[in-house]
Amino acid sequence: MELALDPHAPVTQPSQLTLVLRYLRRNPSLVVGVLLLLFLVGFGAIGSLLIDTSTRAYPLAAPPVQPPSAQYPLGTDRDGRDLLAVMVRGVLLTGAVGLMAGTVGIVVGTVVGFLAGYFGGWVDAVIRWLTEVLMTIPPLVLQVIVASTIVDKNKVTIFTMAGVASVLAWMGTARMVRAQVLSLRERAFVSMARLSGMGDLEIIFRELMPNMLPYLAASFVGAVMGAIGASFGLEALGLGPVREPTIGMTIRWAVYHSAIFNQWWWWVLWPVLALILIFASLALINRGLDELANPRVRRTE
Amino acid sequence: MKKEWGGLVFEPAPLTDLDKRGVEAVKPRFTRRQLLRASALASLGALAAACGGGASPEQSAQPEPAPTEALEPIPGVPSERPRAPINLKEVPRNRTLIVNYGGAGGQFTNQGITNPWAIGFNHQEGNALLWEPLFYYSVFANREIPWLAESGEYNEDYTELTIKMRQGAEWSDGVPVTSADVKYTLDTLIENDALSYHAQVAEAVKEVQAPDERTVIIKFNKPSPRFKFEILSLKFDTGIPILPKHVMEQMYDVVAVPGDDDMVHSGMFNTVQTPQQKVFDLREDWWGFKTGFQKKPDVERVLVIPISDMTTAAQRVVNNEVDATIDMRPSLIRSVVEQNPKIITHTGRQEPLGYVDWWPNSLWVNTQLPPYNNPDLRWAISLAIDRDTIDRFAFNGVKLTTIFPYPEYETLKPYLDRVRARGEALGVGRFSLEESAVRMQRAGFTKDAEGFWVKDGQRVNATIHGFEVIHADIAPILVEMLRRGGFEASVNFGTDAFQRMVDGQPGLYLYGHGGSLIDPYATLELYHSRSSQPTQAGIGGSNRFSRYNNPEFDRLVDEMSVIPPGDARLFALFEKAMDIYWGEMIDVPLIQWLHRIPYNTTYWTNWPTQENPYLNGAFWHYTFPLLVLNLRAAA
Amino acid sequence: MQLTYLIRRLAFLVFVVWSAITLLFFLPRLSPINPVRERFAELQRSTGWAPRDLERLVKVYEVKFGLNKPLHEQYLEYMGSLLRGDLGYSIMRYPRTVGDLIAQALPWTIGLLTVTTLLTFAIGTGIGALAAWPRSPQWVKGMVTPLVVLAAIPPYLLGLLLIYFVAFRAKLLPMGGAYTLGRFAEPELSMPFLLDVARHAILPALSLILSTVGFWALGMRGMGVTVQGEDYVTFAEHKGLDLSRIFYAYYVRNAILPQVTALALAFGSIVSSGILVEYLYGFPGLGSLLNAAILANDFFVIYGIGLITILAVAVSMMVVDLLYPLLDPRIRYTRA
Amino acid sequence: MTPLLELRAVGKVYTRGVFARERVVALKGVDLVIDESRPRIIAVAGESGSGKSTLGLLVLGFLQPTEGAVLYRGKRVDALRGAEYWRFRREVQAVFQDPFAVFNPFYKVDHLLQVPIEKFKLAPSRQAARLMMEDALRAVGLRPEEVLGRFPHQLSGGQRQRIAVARALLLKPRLLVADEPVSMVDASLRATILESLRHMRDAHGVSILYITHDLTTAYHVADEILVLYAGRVVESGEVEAVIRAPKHPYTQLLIDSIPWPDVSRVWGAAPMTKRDGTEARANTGCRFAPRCPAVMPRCWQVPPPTYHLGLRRAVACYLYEQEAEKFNPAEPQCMAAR
Repeated sequence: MELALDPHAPVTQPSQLTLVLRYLRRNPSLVVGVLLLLFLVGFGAIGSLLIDTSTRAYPLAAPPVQPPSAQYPLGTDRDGRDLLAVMVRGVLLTGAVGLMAGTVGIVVGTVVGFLAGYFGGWVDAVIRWLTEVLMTIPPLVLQVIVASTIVDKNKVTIFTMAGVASVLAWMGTARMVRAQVLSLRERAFVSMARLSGMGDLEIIFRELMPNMLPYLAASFVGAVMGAIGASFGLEALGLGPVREPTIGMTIRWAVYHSAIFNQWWWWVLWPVLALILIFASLALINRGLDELANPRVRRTE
Repeated sequence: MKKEWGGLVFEPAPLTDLDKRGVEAVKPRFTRRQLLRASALASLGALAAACGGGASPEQSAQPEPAPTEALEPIPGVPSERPRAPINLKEVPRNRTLIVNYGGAGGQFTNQGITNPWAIGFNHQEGNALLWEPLFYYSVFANREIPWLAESGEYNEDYTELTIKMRQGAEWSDGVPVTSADVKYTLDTLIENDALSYHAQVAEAVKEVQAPDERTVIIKFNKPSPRFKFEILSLKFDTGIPILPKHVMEQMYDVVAVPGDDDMVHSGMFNTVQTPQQKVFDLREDWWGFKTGFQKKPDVERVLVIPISDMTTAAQRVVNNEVDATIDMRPSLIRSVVEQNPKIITHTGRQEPLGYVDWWPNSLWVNTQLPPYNNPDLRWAISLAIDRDTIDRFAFNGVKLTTIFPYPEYETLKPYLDRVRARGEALGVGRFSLEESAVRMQRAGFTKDAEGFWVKDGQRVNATIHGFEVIHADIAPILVEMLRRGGFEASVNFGTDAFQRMVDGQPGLYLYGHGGSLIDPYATLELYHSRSSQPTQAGIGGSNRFSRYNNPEFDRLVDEMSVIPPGDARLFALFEKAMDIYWGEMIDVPLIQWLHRIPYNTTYWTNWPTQENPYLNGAFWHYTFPLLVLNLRAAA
Repeated sequence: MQLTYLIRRLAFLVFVVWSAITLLFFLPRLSPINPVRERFAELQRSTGWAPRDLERLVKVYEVKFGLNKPLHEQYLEYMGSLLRGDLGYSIMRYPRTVGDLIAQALPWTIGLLTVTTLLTFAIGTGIGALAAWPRSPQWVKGMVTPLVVLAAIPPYLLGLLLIYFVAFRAKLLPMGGAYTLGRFAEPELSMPFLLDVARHAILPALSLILSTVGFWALGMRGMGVTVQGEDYVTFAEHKGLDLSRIFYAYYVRNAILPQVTALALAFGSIVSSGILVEYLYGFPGLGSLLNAAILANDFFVIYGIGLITILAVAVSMMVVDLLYPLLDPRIRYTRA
Repeated sequence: MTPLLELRAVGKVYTRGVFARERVVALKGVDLVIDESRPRIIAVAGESGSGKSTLGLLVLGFLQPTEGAVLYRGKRVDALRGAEYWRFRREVQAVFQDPFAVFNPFYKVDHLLQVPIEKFKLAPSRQAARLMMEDALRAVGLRPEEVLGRFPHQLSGGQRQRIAVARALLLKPRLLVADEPVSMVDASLRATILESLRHMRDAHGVSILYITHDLTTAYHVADEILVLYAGRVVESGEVEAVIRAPKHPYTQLLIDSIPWPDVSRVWGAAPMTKRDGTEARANTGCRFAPRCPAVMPRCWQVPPPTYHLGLRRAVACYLYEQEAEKFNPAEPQCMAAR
């Protein structure tokens, strides 16, 4: 696909890099979002190198409930975890859960939605029936039962967490993609593409998909957030990887030990800050992608 | 009635199997309130539905005479009639005791289940105020308090118990409480296997006689020196209340009736219950006041409100919205005390801010399941646990770890002191990774590359099953300690944790002992082989996760069962039993359980404390009426 | 044409509802948790004591609830009783009936969650549409990001913070519950009571709104952006139509389609979406009832509440399907 | 010799619904032969709902007939595989009505031209492709540097439609389906576009199926015409003949309503009954009967067959039963419609 450049640019075009940079200057959301994300990844990666998170992020590594100090820059929690190490590991783990589940959700949802919307007929009927049936069942019932029956309690990892969280992540996307495709596929450019020799899959990916990008981006952000939220819910129910210092577990422990009421502010602040940064970066990237993906928006700016 | 509501009835058909039970199949007539409530669902007006009122008993203690309807009136149980709106009388705050306890997710779902024989019944959320036993027992005062009974005497060989009933006791409908009611209660427990005390009573009791209105004679199958205490006395959460024969006999199935707000009872309160609150108002006409048995308390109303979240409960008590609430985590109770000078605990405003409950926790295992069937492995786990660190991290430095499966009560102290030194000599409670390693090697384990013990290519599955609400304090710390000792530990706080314990699946079970109070027998009985079902077959009873099977141990327990508490012969038997318990490390004793209950003295004083230990302070126990009678309104 | 479509859609609805109920019937049976034993477990956990002959008692009650029969028989019996309008007993709270429990909780959930869902939808969609509109001031366009960030904070924690600062420290609003306890014997239709309920509902509603409004805004902005620059919008502008008219009739109406779908789903999920908040604030709704039922695997309560949510989602999705052509004429029931 | 494309008694019935089926007859018994050796422009005229767009979609292979067959070089279109399929795909092209909708808003207009070049491997290199595109654009009177690299919304409707025509040119098709190509274009550009269609026929030998509701442009551009009414061909023939001397009452009505630049003519002299959409289903006979000024009782019972009035003239109306008997060629060689 061509990433649109300035339509009124002279025929002699500047280098690709210059153009990208020039574009980025006009899209601060994307830049800030990506920078934030890079910061988080860097925090996790560099932190993992500098700190032995395999011991310091777990109980009994430090004295209990220490406010931030030179030795423990972010303080410690009641079980003696070093919160700096917890945040380093937690950002990575939580990000991984969100990305995995979000990716599975968006990919499955998009594929299913496209199939239903594009081919219609019995494919659509079956998929609609399936999604509609699954959507009507309270998600918590599904998740708890999946988590408590299928998942081996002794080996609850972030992967199984992501798996459980993605069980339902695809359906919303599927339904909305279907609705969009129903509307898009009536457009003449689909006929034109077929006349140009495109196959069904190619039409889906090259013609329809790009038009869905802003939505898919938003949906992906939603799916990642939803997955993080779902994992938080499972963690709250004791169905998560209880030992792992994910952000959700950290908040869970803080809530359990009434950290707010006990005024152990550092125990609440850091994980919340981490979540906010994660979500903010996703939201900003999402907004940036809107502009990148939709030439009409660019025209107006 | 049903027609009025457009025929939309959500009343379930009576369970068919009930009819087979030989209980006379009378038409269900006790659905008045639930029927109305359910019909509200059908009638649309969303919010209005719940607010629309309906039929309800008046607050007056004396039930109106049943109006003549098509249905044959049942004595003591008012038939269906339109519910008048309930008007609570005005009771000032300083005459109202508000406690925050129970519920599920911030609401009661068992409101209106006031029949103690329904499995949905919960005495903890105030219903203990409705029902009365023959005897109460206060562990801190170490005192039996005769209630509906005046006295209860065993014969010499503990095969017969003669009970004299108190004169003047009455049910709330004015019918006297007599020996017939006691006989009915016990007989029903023997006959009806859907009742939770059925097995114990049926096993012990041969016959119940009521020769006159005030005398009950219970004849036992074998010497039962603990029957009066364990079954007939209400203390903590155990024992049975006496139920009204003339009412219960009318029921088509004594477990299938909720009871509702107007169930005939003998206690000194009446109740009105909704999912949001259970209101208990003092009965002016309670028999105890009329007979001069008790003086009227200052408390005129008890309000029980459900707990949503621990922190919110703490904030409510700090803000003087409630007077007492559930027991708390160590750090939380300290914050609560610090934030409101009017709040005290059992130990005043000093650590440990609570008292020892009867529920010491162990790490249990299924002793029939390899590799846990090897005592060396159980010992190795015990040796890998640093109990001082637990005290420091989990309990603010208060020593709560223990080597006993017993609460350290005054009643039990003589026994425990007798064996304490033996336990310590054996190394119970010691922390030594070296000794732990020796034990593991002896059991045939080697360490793998990651430092975990392995045998036949299998690591030890040391998943700790527990309950987040009560064990999240200690479980994460234990996991870390066990991992350092080479056990691949993790936590399962999942919804299936209890089921896994019951099924005897691999792993460690963090759980308490609901055992002894006045002598060591009851706890030891938990390890008797009669409750040692093989894995997967379920457990024979409560807290019997060990499935321990040792004929020698059984002999000791059997011998103790016929010796009355306090008898000197118990000491020697206890020593032998503890040698086996510790030697085999049947379970790994861990911590004493503390009740850290905040008492707010803004409105109410004379709470039970260390200085004034007339009762254990858990208001959710059966002894709640004793607490209510003792509380004094603050000046 | 419309009528046959309606009939066919209704047939589909019945089919979906039946499928979902069937699935829901068998799902909890996959779990190893036995609700009868769980009731005694609850008793044990809270009291430290339980019947000595637990397994026998479990068997007795399994027979009572018919849980000892083959699963397919149980299924047929349950479907039969559903058709008679009988939702059965709660296992955990026997002899309380499912219909009774739901009847008490439903109005609260409908009251709180319907209002907040609509409010959230209106606010979020409005902000999202404004954020996508080229003529909006910059600060409006930037509003979505902080709202999404707010959604990052788990609702449970957000609720705790609100309770701590607003209710506990500032004492502005009650800490929880649905009405002032001890003041009313039971819910009643009176002004003081309704006002009291409203006062108690502010914090829960706020928690719900704050934690989800960002998603609505995000979704709406995403779609609004795609409408931007469509010829009909440009045309409308050039026609000199009133700006607000353009905004509503052209902008919002064309971008709102997926939002409406989402709203339908949100309505269906009001029971489960409110669980944590209802729980936290001790709000006596279906959410906390469902939560407790799931944890204890109380089959019949799960089924009963499930039935309500299934009907709610299925019906609202049907309504959306029926409304679609009104919102987007490009979609027809038939394609020629 | 096998014709390029042939429709044999093609009918199309739309059904919908899984349970309750509802049928809409869009086309019925349409015959059509397009001969490669004599490229002509054939207009398909009719009011909306007459089935003319369905006809176009059938020819393009987007729809499959429910009756009869669409043959491409003697083979059923839906059975084409491999090289034959690709040949069909390239040789049968289209220009659509809406000059905006054919562009994917996500891409620059180049996309519309690049894709077919890429898919049909028309150019060996990117430069060659570029040159090809530029040539095609120039051929429809556009300046490549003005349009290439632009997004569709940055161009006028006329420019966009000419790009669509350029695309068709690029592919060197044998048959072009032009579905109302000028109805959404400025009047000033119509001539240019129609001219480029004619140019395709003359210079490149492309047959064109010109679908329109507008008899005027049909008259100007087409060689032959088929008039469709409610899914049936009611009249066909050389355009000159049909327009000058319409036979079928419906055609007569249509032509009567054309605003000819002739002051002596009175518009709408013939009475025309309002169509309400139900009458077509109500009778089993001629679909036009309810509106026909010359309706006879038999019209209501059995639909009239197609009567051949000349070598290239056919009409489906009982009025011409006798006239048709006079004409009985040994071999009816009606070019397009039989």
